[in-house]
Amino acid sequence: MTDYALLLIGTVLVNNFVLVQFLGLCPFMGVSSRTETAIGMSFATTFVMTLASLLSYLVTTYILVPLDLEYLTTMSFILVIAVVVQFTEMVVHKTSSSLYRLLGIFLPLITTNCAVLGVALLNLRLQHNFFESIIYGFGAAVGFSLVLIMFSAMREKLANADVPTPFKGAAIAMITAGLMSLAFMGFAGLVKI
Amino acid sequence: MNILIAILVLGAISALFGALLGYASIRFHVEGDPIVEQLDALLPQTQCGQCGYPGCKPYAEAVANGEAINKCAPGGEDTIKKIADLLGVDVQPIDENHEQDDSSQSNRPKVAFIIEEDCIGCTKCIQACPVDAILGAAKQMHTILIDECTGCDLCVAPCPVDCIEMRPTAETIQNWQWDLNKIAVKQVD
Amino acid sequence: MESIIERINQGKFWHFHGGIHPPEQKAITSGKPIKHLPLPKQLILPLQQHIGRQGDLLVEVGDKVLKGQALTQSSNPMAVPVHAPTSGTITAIKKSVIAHPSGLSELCLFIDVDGEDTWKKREICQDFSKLSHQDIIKKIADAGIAGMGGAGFPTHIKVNTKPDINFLIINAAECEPYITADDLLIGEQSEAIVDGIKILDQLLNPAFILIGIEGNKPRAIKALQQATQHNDKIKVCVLPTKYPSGGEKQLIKILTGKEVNSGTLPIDLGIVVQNIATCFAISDAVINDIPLIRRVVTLTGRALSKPQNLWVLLGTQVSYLLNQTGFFREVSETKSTPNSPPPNPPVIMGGPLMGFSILNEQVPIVKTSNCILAPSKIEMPSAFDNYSNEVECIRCGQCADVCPSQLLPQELQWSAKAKDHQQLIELNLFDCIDCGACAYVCPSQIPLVQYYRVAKAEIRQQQQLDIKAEKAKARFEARKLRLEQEKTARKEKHDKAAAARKAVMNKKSADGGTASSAVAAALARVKAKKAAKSKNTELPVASGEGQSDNDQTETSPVKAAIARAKAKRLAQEKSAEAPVASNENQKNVVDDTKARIAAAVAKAKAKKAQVNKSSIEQTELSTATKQENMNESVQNTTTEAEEKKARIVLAVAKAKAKAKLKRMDKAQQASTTNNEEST
Amino acid sequence: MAFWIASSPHNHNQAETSALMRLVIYAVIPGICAQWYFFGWGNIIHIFLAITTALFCEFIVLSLRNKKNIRKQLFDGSAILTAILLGICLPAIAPWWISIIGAIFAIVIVKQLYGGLGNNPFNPAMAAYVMLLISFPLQMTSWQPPLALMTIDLDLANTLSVIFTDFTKEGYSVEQLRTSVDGFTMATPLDTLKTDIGLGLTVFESMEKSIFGENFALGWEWVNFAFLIGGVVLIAKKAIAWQTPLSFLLSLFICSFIAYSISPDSSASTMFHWLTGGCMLGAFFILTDPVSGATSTKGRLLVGALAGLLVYLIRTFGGYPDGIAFAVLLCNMAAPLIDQYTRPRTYGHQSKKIQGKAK
Repeated sequence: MTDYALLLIGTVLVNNFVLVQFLGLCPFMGVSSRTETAIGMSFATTFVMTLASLLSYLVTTYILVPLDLEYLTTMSFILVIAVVVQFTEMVVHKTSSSLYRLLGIFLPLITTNCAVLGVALLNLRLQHNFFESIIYGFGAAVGFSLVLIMFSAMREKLANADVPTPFKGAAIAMITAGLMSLAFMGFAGLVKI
Repeated sequence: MNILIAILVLGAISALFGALLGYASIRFHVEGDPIVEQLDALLPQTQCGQCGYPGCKPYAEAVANGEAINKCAPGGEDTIKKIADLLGVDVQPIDENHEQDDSSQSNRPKVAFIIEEDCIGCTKCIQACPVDAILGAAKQMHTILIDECTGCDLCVAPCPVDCIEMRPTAETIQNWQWDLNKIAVKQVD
Repeated sequence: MESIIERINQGKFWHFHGGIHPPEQKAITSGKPIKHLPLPKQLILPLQQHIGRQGDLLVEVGDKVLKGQALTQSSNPMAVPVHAPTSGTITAIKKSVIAHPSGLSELCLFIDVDGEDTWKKREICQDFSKLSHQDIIKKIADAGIAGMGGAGFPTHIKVNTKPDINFLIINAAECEPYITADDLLIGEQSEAIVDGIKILDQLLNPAFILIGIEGNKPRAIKALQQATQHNDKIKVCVLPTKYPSGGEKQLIKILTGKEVNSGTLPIDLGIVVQNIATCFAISDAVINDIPLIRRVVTLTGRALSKPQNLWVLLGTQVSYLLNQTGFFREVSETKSTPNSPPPNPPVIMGGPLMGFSILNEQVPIVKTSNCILAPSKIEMPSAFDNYSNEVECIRCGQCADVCPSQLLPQELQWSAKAKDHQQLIELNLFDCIDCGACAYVCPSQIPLVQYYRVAKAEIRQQQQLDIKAEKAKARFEARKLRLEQEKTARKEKHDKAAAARKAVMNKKSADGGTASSAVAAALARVKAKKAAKSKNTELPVASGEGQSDNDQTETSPVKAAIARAKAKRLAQEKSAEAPVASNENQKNVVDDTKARIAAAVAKAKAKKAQVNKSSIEQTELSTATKQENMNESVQNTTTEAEEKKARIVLAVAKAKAKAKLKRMDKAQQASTTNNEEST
Repeated sequence: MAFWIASSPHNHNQAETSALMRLVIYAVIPGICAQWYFFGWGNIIHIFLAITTALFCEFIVLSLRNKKNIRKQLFDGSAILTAILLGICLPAIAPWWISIIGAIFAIVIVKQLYGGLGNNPFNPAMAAYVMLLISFPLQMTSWQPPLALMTIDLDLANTLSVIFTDFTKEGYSVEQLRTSVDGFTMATPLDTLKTDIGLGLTVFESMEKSIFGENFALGWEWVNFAFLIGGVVLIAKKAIAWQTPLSFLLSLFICSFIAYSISPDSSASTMFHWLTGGCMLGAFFILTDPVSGATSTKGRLLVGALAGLLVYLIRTFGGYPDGIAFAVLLCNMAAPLIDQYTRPRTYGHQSKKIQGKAK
């Protein structure tokens, strides 16, 4: 049990996908201009990442490995992720059309979010078992969401700041992300994995 | 043989997922596109047609179908920003062809004004007005319902005797914008 | 409720969040009695001195008026009349600078004072307890009483309310620094004030009457306690001194512990708040039949050599008051740099925290002016700065600590600078009471209140525009529907005509041109004509529908004009030719007469049109302002069923717009009355 | 006669931001004095270097941006305060370029790129410190022992020499300087304790070492105490909000108390946590930075508590001996979000529902 808790903390804070492993930067920059959108994106990504890591574990363990088809891993993972994203998109469209509009292109782009594929592949490489895979996927998503939401709140304030013209917009957002990354290095060594 | 298995497996997985998605698309089917209504609500409803569409609603429909968002001159930057927010696209500067000439120093909204001595009662402006804000009949002098006028400019061109002008509305204590600097300037003179 | 009274009896009160303790400076004027001034030479009376609408004029230039004579009247309940403060002659009715921060001009009556101060006929009422509610309310309304604390809400509306009132709160807090007008009024007129309160008691019949007064006015408190000692219902509540405890909402919170919900009025809690000076005006009006024509104004500040409270007639110009109290313009020292003019001294109407600086000395005193403050540079340096000392906000949060509405001023200014209206509304900008506490404490010296005011004005304007857009949309849709219907109607007509023609043709070809066919053809033609005619008559003249049908007639003025022009040109040509070609005289004469006849005919035609036009135009204009008429005319063109549909569409749109307008009005009303602040 | 038009309120309490900053600078002086007394001239030299660099950078940026009234902005005290805080945090015998790079980073990138005073989301001094710690771990951890434990006399001239040339006048290196009387290379008490616990020693055994002095940490305890006094003065003068330091110290106290009562052998005492490292400095001078912190009362309490927890976690489990700087940055990150969800209830608004960004 402690192991799982540590794994979760480790994934959320110490090896944060965005700020430490630098995965999933595209949506991190893209949908962080408003908190509302960021929260929506967080939920969608959490759902996708957890489900994708679970499904990809199942696909690997019960289909690819027994059939000796490991070389199809990436391909099948992409398939899995694409399906989960498509599914999520439909659900979001049905349940909240305003969120669907706000997320816009970024919702289908979760498919190409490297964090999602990263989770699936890292699960494989770190030889996580079924529960560990789920926790790892969930933790990565929670870490992503945490950082994304905090970042969006900061950016909302930054939107009105007197930033020098050349640094307006994405530039200052990148600098902010860099400073956040600095801060997250404080968690280094917190959990030894 | 291996290849065959691989193809079969991938095919099976794909078929499974495809079926799942197919079911989902029926289960979570969404009717219609409410975006037009939302867009329409953002537009200033002057019905001026400066965007090249016969009114605000048609333009909203066009935008929803991919028309450029920067063609609404009366709405200006503000409206463009709101539309961009709604659609999640970048803000564009207002289209030059649709820009309003802001040569007059006053930023107060304008309404049409009929110079009554000159009006010959031709009703041409009445036909042009998109919101029925001009009152009058053939051979009768026309008048503007100031409260209803959207300042769209459409009645100016058709007038054969050029008796319609766009005039800024008067500043009153009700609509005063707390511009203290302006007073200070006025007072130094 | 008993527990509230219990607490009050024990001298315990609630607290509101925040508040500040600026230097009081009340001692400048509190020691001296209220002085009566000689009559000024001229009075300027703005027609509107309160929130609501201005009344219709009852007088004209040149009229002699008597003291206390009503000068305006209106059937609109939100309008209160103004009265002549003394006898004299109306010399002008024109726009003049009024007491408003904008320094804009509004319609004012100019009265030349004759110095005789002749009263109109008055009916003094000895025993007001015999008067009916309606009589009292009428007296209050006719006396032109509007809240004298700040916002100037018509009093007769406030007191004409549903029966179960828990608390009548009399606001005597006067929390703004410098102002002592209420303080001295209470000290000198406590009996009359208590009479006024009794009148209100009779009207409203509240469970309790609480007089809220700050502890820094010992003499006024004593006078009130003496005057109310035989009345158990009235409780004099001595409050700790803190700005802005005189704000309506804040006072309610202090005295009763209740909060007025945002967007609602105190009356919803069963509470009515009246200013103490208003109570005096009520007693004056009901008992002595003196309309609201004078008030106590505090003339104070270190730039005055004789600061004092004065009885001032409404309409007195500030210059007169400043002269009476020895205003001296401070000589600006070395400060005047070449690019900035020497700073003019500020003169503030109202207190230092919520008052506004006036544009020039012509500004008249109105019903809501309680103080004229002329500070010296030493006591109020920030009022003299002609540049802003504003630096960036460091989010120290001191503003949030003092905000009596518990807003977040620092976030508000951040959003106000970014013009993020959505966010401003979410941060409850409209609960701001403009008290100025945040700007008073701001170490970055940001004019926070100014930012909020601008933002509020912008948001209000935006809301107006939204309503207008909604209306425009409805009208546009209605117009589209109408045009559509006209089009189908025309098409139908054409089809019918075509069918008839076809039928005739068919018959003709079949019968080989018999007489009956000719008759049928004629009949058909008549029918078609009739249809066209009825269509025409159906079209009213009001708005320009069916112009295409009327094209023929419409163009006649143009034709006339063209004819006239032609005739003119002909005549000109003629006169130019005349001396040269004498042999053509004969012919020319013929031409001349022809042209002259044509011109005359054209002129006559034009004249006829003119007369016609103007007569119809008059009937037109009277109805023009009513949108309903417009709609009716629109509906006339449609057939029964469609008419119904269009009417429904229109009605829905109208109702929507109206509802929104109403909501806005209400909110605005609420916010303005809440801003009423007794000081 | 026309009058001057101004917006109400016409009166002002005449407070100024620069006065506020000056007060904070005065309040930090006792701490600097204590530092000087126990650790020598090093920090004062670094403070001086950092101030010069900071003012220079600020001037350059403001000129480049064509700001009006540069003089006023330059001396509003904010840049000087940032430089002082950075100088205090640095190891006394770190090389000169450390404070210069730190000051440049703090002023140019963390402060001015965001638009200058009032706009920066991160505390400039702490961001610079973290940047230095990550980029130059060796220099940033070369702490000297308190003067009392040093074998070499570290006077002003020697300190200058070490900072600018890496060697004393006599030719001792930084490494040699760091060797104490009993022959060990010294680290901060927090560092020592962490290493010892890692080696399996109990807290009591570790605390025997000379660096801990008689109470908690030789020198450090007095430095912290001096900062505490300065902070209390600031709170009394209402220059800083009391909520953040209080909740921070309480949170740190509670965390360490729980750990201490569970296993006293492997956890330092609560007082040790309070009086070592940059605890008091962080509590009263850095976390209270209003620009990058939360603004509402509840928000401040929350930020303080979060910082306390983070400091404890990083000190006890993390890879760095002291976590103040990281905790501050992490709290800066969370502050806007916390602000959004801790807005106070406005007068006349009944429900205390969270006023998020719901449209």
